[in-house]
Amino acid sequence: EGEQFVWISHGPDSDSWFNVIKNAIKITSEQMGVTTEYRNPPTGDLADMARLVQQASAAGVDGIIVTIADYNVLEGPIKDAIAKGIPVITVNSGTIEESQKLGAMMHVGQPEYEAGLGAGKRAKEAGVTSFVCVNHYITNPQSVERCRGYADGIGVELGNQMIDSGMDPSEVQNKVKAYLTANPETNGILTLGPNSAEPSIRAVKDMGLDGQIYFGTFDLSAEISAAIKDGTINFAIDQQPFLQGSIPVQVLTNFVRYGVAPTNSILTGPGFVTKDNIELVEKLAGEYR
Amino acid sequence: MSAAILEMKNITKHFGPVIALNGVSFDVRAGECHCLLGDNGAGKSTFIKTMSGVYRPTEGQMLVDGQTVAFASPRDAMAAGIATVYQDLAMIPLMSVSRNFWMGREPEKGIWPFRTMNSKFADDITVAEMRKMGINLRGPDQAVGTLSGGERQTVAIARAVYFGAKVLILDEPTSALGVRQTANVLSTVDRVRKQGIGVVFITHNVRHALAVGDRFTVLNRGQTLGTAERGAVDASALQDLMAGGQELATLESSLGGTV
Amino acid sequence: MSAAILEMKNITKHFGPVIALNGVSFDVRAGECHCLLGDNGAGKSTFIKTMSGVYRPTEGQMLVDGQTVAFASPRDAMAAGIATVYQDLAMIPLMSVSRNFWMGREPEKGIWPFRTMNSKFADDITVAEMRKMGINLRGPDQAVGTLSGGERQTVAIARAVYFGAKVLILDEPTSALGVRQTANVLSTVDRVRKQGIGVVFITHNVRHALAVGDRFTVLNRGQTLGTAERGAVDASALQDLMAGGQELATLESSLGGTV
Amino acid sequence: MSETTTAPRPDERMKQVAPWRRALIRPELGGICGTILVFLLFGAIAGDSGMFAAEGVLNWTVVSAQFMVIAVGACLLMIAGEFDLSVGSMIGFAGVMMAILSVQMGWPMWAAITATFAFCILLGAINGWLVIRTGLPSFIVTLAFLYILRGLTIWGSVYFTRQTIIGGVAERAQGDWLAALFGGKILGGLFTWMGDAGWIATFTKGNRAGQPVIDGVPMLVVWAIGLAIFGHWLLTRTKFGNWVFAAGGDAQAARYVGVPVNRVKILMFMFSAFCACVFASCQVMEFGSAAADRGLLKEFEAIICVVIGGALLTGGYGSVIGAALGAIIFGVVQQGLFFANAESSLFRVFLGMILLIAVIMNTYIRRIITGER
Amino acid sequence: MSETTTAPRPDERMKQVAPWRRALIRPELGGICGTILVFLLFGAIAGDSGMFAAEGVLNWTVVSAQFMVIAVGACLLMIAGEFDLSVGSMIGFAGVMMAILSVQMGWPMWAAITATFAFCILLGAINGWLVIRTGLPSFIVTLAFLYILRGLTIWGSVYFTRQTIIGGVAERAQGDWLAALFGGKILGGLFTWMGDAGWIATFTKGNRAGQPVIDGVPMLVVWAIGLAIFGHWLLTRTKFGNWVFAAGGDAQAARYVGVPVNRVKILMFMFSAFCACVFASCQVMEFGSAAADRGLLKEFEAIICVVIGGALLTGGYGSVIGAALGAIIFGVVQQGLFFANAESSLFRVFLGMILLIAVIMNTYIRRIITGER
Ligand SMILES: Nc1ncnc2c1ncn2[C@@H]1O[C@H](COP(=O)(O)OP(=O)(O)OP(=O)(O)O)[C@@H](O)[C@H]1O
Ligand SMILES: Nc1ncnc2c1ncn2[C@@H]1O[C@H](COP(=O)(O)OP(=O)(O)OP(=O)(O)O)[C@@H](O)[C@H]1O
Ligand SMILES: [Mg+2]
Ligand SMILES: [Mg+2]
Repeated sequence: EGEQFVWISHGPDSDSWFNVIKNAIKITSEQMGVTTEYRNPPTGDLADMARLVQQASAAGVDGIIVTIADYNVLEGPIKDAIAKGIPVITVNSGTIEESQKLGAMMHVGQPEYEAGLGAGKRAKEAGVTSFVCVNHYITNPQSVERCRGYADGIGVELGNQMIDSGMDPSEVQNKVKAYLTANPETNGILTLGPNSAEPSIRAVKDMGLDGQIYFGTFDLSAEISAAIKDGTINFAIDQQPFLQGSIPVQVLTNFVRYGVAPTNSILTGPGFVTKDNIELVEKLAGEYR
Repeated sequence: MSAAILEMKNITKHFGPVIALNGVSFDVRAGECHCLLGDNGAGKSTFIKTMSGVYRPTEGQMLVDGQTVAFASPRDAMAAGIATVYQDLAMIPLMSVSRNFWMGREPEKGIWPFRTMNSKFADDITVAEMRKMGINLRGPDQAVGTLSGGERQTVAIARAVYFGAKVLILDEPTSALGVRQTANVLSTVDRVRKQGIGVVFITHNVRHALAVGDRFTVLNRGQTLGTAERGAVDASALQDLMAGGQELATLESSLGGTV
Repeated sequence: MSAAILEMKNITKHFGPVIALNGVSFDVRAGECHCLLGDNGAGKSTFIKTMSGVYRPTEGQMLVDGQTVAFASPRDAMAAGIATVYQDLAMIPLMSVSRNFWMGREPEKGIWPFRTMNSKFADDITVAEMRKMGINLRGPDQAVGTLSGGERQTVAIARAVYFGAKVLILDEPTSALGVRQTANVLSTVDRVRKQGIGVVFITHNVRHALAVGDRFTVLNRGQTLGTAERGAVDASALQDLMAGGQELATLESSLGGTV
Repeated sequence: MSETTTAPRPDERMKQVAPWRRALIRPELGGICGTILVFLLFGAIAGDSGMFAAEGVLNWTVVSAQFMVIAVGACLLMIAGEFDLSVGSMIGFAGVMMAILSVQMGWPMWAAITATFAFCILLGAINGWLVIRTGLPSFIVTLAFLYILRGLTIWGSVYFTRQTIIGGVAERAQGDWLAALFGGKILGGLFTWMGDAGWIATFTKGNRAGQPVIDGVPMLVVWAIGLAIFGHWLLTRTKFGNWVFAAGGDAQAARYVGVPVNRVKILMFMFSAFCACVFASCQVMEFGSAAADRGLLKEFEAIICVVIGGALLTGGYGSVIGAALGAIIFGVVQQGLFFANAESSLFRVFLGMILLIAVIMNTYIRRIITGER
Repeated sequence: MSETTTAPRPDERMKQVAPWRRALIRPELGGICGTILVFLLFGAIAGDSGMFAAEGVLNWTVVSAQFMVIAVGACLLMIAGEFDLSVGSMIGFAGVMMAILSVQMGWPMWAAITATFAFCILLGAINGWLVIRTGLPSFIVTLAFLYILRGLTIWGSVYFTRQTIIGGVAERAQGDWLAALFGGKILGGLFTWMGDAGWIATFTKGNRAGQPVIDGVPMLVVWAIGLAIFGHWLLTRTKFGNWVFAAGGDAQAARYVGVPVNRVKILMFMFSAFCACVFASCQVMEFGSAAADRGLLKEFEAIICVVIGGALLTGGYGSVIGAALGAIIFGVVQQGLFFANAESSLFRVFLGMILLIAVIMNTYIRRIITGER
């Protein structure tokens, strides 16, 4: 009872996506009767994230849950923690192979490149030939992975179809409009999360292109699910962050208390949310989905 | 002579551990030029900054026209009719002469909330006032930064005089000036005094003081050494008083008494 | 008298559209005090800044000990033995007296790359030199910002003298000083001159000039009005020269000739 | 002091300067030249991309207007001799506060907006008061607020809503008179009419075919223009404007002649906070959501606009028109690069270059004015 | 000038100041008090969390060391009267350049590191040269470089690798003598011995059971201490240090007495770039990868450390020891909040508060020194 875990992410303070995870952590911790601290590097600097792992292992917590934002950076600290006998579960980005190489118990998440690739293949089926990838956090390596996967899925080289849109919604909206005006042949859009998706929805609607352009996005929010319903967005890649927050805490608790754990990694995504299954997720989008 | 317009009684001023003024009394009457003399660091600038509301005295009493006053800011002092030309001139180099001239009391026109500065009026007055002092501006929008030191000094004095001060305080107005500019400033002091304004004139230069002063007060290390009337004192006596009257003798002999 | 240590021939200096100097010639000999007089804006400061390497002349020739020189920076001028006390004092308020004294020529000890400043030596010399000039420091690490104007002036002069200049240039060293401080500076000039150093002394004050000067050059609006020997000229003649000799007469009558 | 005759005589020590050159010498000259250059440049490289069609114009106008709103505040504050690094955090804070009050607390929208404005202006006043009271550089004080406000924003939004994006503001704003002042559009009728008359393009495909491509001018643009005009008027025509210049030029000197410098500076901090709130309100009302990461780095962008527009970082010199032009330059360059299909990761490189070139040009102009060298 | 007698006499116009109060008056006093306070605070609230066990100490030491490396550069530059907002971008740029040269271009590691240092120091010199040559405030010039360098970093890494993160540096660095100077660890033997002697904890389970929890002091820490000592020595003991103070105190005055102010300032910009490169190298060598987002906002953190440590933003006053203490305070607070399990979004709020309190305290101290009020 009262075990101490930490859940370390790479998202900067202002990143809205990790909220669902935070909520999941909170609920699961209450259910399991443990304390789980959510931690992140304030500016999203992965080197700072490595320090967080070291800090958690120095504080002697009972278990660490960590995203593999960059294998190289986290390799040392995670291996040290494992060597110290602290059970580690990797989550979110990163691959199962990486997780195994680190010696983690399991991986719960969605590999970014593969998710992008899946989205790209879907888009190719729908006939997308020329696309724009709206990247609102271009300095983050994971974001580029998603665009790269998407481009590869469609089978084109990633060049300046990836736009550095910035975080400011008006700027995102107007940049997307500018791109679509200057490149009228564009028939596919990929956005990397609510921050870029919401303004892009407006841009597409403003230009009367809703439904005309094949629009995919990562992650969910209230506005994204509304857009899926009205047909502006064709699919959202849901990696079910709730599970990424919840499963590791359950697994760790059971492992620490009773020494039992599943033997395989769990892929929580990419799951595609479309008009067909939107009803289910709509109510909870942004908070638990 | 008339009663004092401005009277300072037993002013003390401390800056943290520094005792800059230690009980100084002083008064100015209408139409007189009262010279304040003293060596470096005697406390002259501190004293007049107290008069003009920049500092509040630690202790002591200030009376304007016989009424006790306490100035919270230079604005209050100005409202009470005390205008000051500071040693560091209080001019803003990047702004035009006209804007500097009117700074803090810009003339306005129109009704609130659409009151605007009356630039035309301000410019005209500025040019006219400066011409009275013998300066022809290139234009009222010339930046003060492009004026010479003497010209800036004149802007400051013209400003103070124009705003109809009852008391005009000049802190070492002549120290950086050439002969001609000095003569000009002194004759301006003379003119101002004749208009019935009380002038407080601060200087190191005994000769400049004697040229225009009616009374002379010497400060030394934060205290007054007394006040003398015009005619009751001569240059060398004043000089001795300022210097504390000690080793000056030896120097004078070697240099020919021309300091 | 001896040959000139420093000679300036036909110096011209333009600042963009401003012609500050328009062909000025000037020389200093060992052991003399050559006074440079002139009204505000006459170009005195510009001229001596040219001498001391701050500005490069637009045209003209400079000779030190008969050799043509061209200073690229104040450092070069100092190396050639020309030390200057600027009107704006070139002191750094937050630094200690000792550090200011040695600034630019710090004494060092040890071998490269472990050369360090010899602080002990620097402090001792500073205290000793300041005492020679009649100032007792609280300590060599007192910040210059806490000194009075006169004290700062003295640090600047002591520094220039100590570094064994051949020519010492003083730009209006007395303008902000009290009587006693002025006497002190003038007697320092006298002392320095007697050591065989050539002194260039700039002032507005004819009396200060006459007290120590051997020769007098008057600048007016960027040009020389000629050089006079000591004894060949008196105060009022110099004064007329500086002012251009025009309307001063009228002022003098009203103010009693005491400017 | 060189003459006592009354007729001005040319000074023989001044070389002649051509009058046209003198007439050109004004703080916003750099901004004017820059604007012309930028338009020529993008006219050449992106002229056929739709950048200068009605829709394209609205596109960069909106982006420029955003910059303009905060640039006006930053400009007046900078002329008063201070600057405010907390603008960006203030934008995030104001948006989240508004959203929490209206969506979570259920306040009517107008009340939420009013309360937010009041509180943020108070924060601006605290900023100013600290700067004045402690005598610290505003860089430090507002840097502290940059961190404090961003931290509070994130903490507050997570605490109250367990989210860092708060949606649902649009529904609450429906029909609210004050919300319309920030999120509405005007002149919709005019554009419909222009579209019908064929003066502006209409959609040719998609589900809005036949409608004009522009359905109105966002209130943001109106605010931007209004603030720029107000700022310009305040600065150049009023007594208070003179005080702003004086406070920034030399606070001590201004104090000596009775200018209430402290009041001026604090008011300018408050105005800067006000502009940040306008920015936040327009954004929240338009997008219907607030997020804790809004406004990141906006403080720099505001300062860049102001400096491109010819103001002096050290205060006492500058022009609101210049800052507004700086905002236009910034907006046009940013959007123009997208219209021109430039590699978008090079945007920052361009921005840095433009900043450098603009300030060097401005410095040259200012040196001519003051005659310094 | 008040006395001409030789024996110093107390001035009757000075009130007495206690000697102990005078002895305390030094720029780093604020830093010293702050450090003590911070340790007491976290000793109380996080004493039993492992923060002060060997591993915990290493954790915050490394973080502090990182701050210290860039704070030393920023401190010297700030004392010389300038500052550098491009430090953060320089860190990202240097890392990516190193990685591209070694991994993509196949250069040997030592060559890649040397070339990166040379190029970044050149960039620092260009920064400085522009500041000197144009007379612009360094805020503007380095702000331009903040954008330019970050843009180039992103563009370069995407152009060469189609990614913004470049791994594989660790393999290339294997066995490289220069890489070891940045990424290695020292005193491993000592810790093994201490572990054996039971002085520090050892791993109790897992595949490294029996080994001490600390296997050495990272070179980063050595660099930080080395740079701090070097900076302190340079500033207080050498002629050059005197020039740094002079250049920042009053550049014009320093120029008049022959201090080569331009050279001093440019050298300090280069030193600041050097420190940024050390930071980047240590990070890249330790983690084996470089990314385009490294160093974000580090410029502010460096400035904050320096200012907490008692330096004056306007130059001419400060101490490297103070800056180093500032870095320790920053590092301890940042990691300590995690050890204390504080809500991490409140970290920025704390940081802002500490900054404010520290500078206000420092100002008070400095006023006592200079006697200003
Ligand atoms: N703000 C201040 N803080 C501390 N000490 C001060 C302050 N202002 C003045 N002093 C001290 O008070 C004393 C008087 O200074 P003040 O400037 O009034 O002298 P002064 O007579 O005007 O000298 P000068 O002829 O050089 O202008 C000096 O010792 C000075 O150092
Ligand atoms: N850097 C500069 N740029 C432009 N003009 C200048 C510059 N320096 C001086 N001047 C001009 O050159 C002329 C001579 O100035 P200078 O300072 O040499 O006069 P001065 O004789 O020293 O006067 P003062 O007695 O007031 O010190 C003045 O008209 C001044 O405005
Ligand atoms: Mg004084
Ligand atoms: Mg001069």
